Amino acid sequence: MNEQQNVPPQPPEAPKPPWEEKPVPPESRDAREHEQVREIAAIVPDAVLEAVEFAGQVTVTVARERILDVCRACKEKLEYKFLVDLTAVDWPERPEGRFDVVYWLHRFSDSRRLRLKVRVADGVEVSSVTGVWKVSNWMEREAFDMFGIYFADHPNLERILTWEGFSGHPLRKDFPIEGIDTGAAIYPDVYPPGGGPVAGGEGE
Amino acid sequence: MGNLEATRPFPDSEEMEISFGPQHPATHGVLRVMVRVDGEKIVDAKPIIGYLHRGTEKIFERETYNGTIPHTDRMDYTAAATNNQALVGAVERMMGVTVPPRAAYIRMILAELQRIASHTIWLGTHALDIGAQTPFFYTFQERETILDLYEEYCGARLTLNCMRVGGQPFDLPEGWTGRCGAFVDQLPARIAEWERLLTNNRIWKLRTIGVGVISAANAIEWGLTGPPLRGSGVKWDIRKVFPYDRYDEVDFEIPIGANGDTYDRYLVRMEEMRQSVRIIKQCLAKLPDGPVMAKVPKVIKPPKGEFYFSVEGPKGELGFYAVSDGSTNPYRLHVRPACFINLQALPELVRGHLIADMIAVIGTLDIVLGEIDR
Amino acid sequence: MSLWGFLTSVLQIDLAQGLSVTGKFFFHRKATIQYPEVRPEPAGRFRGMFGFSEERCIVCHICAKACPIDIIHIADHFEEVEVDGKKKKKKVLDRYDIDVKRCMFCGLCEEACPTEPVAIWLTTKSYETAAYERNEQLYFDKERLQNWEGVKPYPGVVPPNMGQMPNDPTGASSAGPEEQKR
Amino acid sequence: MGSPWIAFLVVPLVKIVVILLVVILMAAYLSYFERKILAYMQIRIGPNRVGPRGWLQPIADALKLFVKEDIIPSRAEKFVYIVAPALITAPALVVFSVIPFGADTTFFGLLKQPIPPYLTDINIGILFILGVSSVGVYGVILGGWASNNKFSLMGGLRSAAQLVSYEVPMGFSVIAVLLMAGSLSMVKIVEAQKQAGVWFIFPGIVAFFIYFVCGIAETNRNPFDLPEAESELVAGFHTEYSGMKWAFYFLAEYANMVVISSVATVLFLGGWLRPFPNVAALAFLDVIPPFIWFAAKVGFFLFCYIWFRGTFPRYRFDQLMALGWKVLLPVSLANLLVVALGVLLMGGAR
Repeated sequence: MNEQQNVPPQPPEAPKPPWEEKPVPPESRDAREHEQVREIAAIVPDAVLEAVEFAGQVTVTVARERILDVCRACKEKLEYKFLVDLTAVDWPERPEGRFDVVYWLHRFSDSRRLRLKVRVADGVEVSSVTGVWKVSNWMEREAFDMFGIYFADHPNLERILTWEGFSGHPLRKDFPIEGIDTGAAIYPDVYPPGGGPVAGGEGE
Repeated sequence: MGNLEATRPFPDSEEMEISFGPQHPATHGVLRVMVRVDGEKIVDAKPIIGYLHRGTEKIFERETYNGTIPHTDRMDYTAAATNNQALVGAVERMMGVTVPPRAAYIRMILAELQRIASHTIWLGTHALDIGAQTPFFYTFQERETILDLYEEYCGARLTLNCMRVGGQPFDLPEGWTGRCGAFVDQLPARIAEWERLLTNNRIWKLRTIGVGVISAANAIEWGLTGPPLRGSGVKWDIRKVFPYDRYDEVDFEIPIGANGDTYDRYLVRMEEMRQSVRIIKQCLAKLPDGPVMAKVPKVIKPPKGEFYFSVEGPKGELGFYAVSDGSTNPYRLHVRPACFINLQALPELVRGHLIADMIAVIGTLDIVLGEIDR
Repeated sequence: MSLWGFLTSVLQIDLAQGLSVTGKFFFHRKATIQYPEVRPEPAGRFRGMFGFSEERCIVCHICAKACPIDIIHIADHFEEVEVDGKKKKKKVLDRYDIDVKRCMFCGLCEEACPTEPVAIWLTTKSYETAAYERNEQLYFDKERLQNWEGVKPYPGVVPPNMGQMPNDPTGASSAGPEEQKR
Repeated sequence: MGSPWIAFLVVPLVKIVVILLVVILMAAYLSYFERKILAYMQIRIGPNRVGPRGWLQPIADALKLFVKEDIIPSRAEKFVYIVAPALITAPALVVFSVIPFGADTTFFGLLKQPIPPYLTDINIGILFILGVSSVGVYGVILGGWASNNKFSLMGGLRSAAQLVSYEVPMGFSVIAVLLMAGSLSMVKIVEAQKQAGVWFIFPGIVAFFIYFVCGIAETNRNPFDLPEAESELVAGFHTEYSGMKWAFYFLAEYANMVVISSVATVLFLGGWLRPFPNVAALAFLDVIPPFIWFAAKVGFFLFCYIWFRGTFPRYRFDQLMALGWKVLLPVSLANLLVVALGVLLMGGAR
């Protein structure tokens, strides 16, 4: 390929530049001794269940009952003023609880980020953090809409991206990718109830 | 008019509920805002979204990693290059791939061009919302040149699909850098022209100064990113804080506003365009030779783990949270959409203003419904 | 308000500035392209309608796998062919269909194609793909992919149905190296 | 002229028909020129498909509007909904009866004795114009209300407030001219400018400015196009209108623009007079007939209208009110005082 021709001939002893090596994927490490984790453990003792570092990002798994305490402590004592992202991941086979609710916090003082994680079983409520960060309102609504995770004390836990009355939670692993017949009576005078355009159908 | 009386939503109050959109000239797509107004004064606003929901995150889960890239084009369709950049950045870091410097520079050029293109759309539509129709055509004329550059580079104008995990799919075509350089050289004069139309105009100032004010602390609380956050005076830019690609090798400023109103956000974006021009000029000058694709395996298979990577998109922080189970398909690929989170602050920004101000605020948040609804 | 500010306000300088810009553009060269009469030529890498060459295709299914939305449908069978006196099994294409109406023209199939030059390409510079009926007219089988109206050859390559051997080395090398693999 | 019947009945009838046709055609072609000029300012070329260079575009538009389905919303107040477009169009056309398009003319020797090209010259012409044209606001308010649409209603209300507020400074700026002219008759005002030897724009520059700003506001044009602010109220008071009813609103808007421009021409730019009508050195300009002078001046104003539309953003509702009541009204009052003093010192009105 002509792209390689442009590369200046390397002296044989020089190491290859990193983009010509086979990439070395990062590995997960236990991060209980990581500075950010120890800060949390010092303020909220026995909340941290597990801590992992992967590619420089620290993930702290927190007990479900303690998440509100941890978040509040993170915001008020540890200066994590900015909730960047909140989402969920579905692991249907996992015994400790099906869902991971993932919080991704940012601290302006030293530009560090921290991921908190809670394991939630299906149908179990997790405390809403809207009281801590206002921004989490729509993010939690989205997680509810997409995964069916209930957030306790959320001011307005409604579906946000799908319509009211949609049955099912699309991002669960058991939700078929072709979509489901939602039975939505979109044009009640044209289609019989339960008929009508099928969500995610061929659209023919 | 007995029947009118009966259908009033608030029979005892002077308030009226107006459904703005989803088919409305000023909602930038299919945004619907339920506004409760007292006369013309907004008591409360409730954005209703989801009309453009396509289940992009669900679709991601069935694609290979490179196959997700075309789908990201369709999220923020005014800034496909930055979407690509965020996605491939996340996967590359999970795999430990180092992008060759030439590819990184090409990415920066593409991303900054995209920022200019996105801001030109924003300026055109924002001015159109406020009633000035002509800037729209001037800005689109410049955007057209950017799209031509994209077409020459990757063959598409809007849905670019112009980055791959590990580098760039193609090298720059012959003479592209010259044309790109010529374009960015003449752009500051065009920006000055747009500013002559608007910046000092008394009507523009009346319409934007003091409208949609949000304080810095409040902006952080509401998770605003990008120009809305910088307009409030927070010096915050992913390109500086977590430099990706080769942003640490180029020199640029982060413009910030003082008052956090619509006018400040306007000035911030205008200055950002100039800074982008500056970055592109430096990139073109520094553009190294070499391969554009790193040595990556044919089948992209990141190890088990999770990674969040964000870039400074034109609308704000655009992040991709990738969870891999070690297979060829992403187990979960979540997007942190900047517009979605910026739009959330809309009720906060418009409460107590007039309806006309809401239009200005929707414009200044620079939302793209494709990214909000995904 | 300063005196200067007051003066500019009374003399409407700010408004006059804006008027001068629009007034200047009144005499500017117009940007409109009179489309049906003037047809802009797309750039060389422009991803437009598909071109396909059955002779070059080695039936490896890689394009179908690369397609993010699975619109390439391929079916094949093995045939005994005699090459240089030796019997060989060869894959023969039965069906190569592209559901163009769902295509998003990402170009991943072309990038994935291992043949040289590629057997499926989008650089036909044809962007007028509208049709009145999408299920029939925008579903291309392999005959139509090779012979659709207005199909243009892959840049720099003489189309195989014009009398040249498909994998003729001279024919392949006559294409510019830049255009070979994009 | 033989029988007095001809002078009394036939001549005005012919004039009415001609003026009506001209005004309606003008409104149609004003839309064409607006689109063309806007397009040229926006580096496009505008309509160019119907007829040579798009010259037949207004005709095609009118035809399209004629054959379009005429929708009346089921919840609309039917009678008012139908009457409202007529209520705005009729005054806009009536006003043309008193606008002096030119001096008495024989139409290039066609007639034996010169007759005035305008329909009539009543001695309270300008009062008539102000009075009749303010009836038009009913069309907007009632149309907005009768559509039973919230956007229409808000457009109608905005329009009502806007028209009422801007009538006042407009009236004061007109009074300044009347003080200088000493007459309410449109023809007399032009003749007064001929006597004075100077267009009233020079002594009345402030009045002129106020008049023109108010005129733009009265016709709901950019930057004061709040009643039909597209990005806010979809289309304002005529959101629900379609077909010919919408065409009437459209016609009225453009006819009103012509009215405002014509009145501005008469009041401030000396009507059909050439520049500096008493300077003999410029007498060669008289080869251009008065009507052309008038048309050129009106055309200039109309161009300004379109130019403004192409350049300025839109005011907000409260800012518009503030501008009308807090800026234009005091300034027009002060200007009236100054002009009155000036007239007094210079020897009074004739």
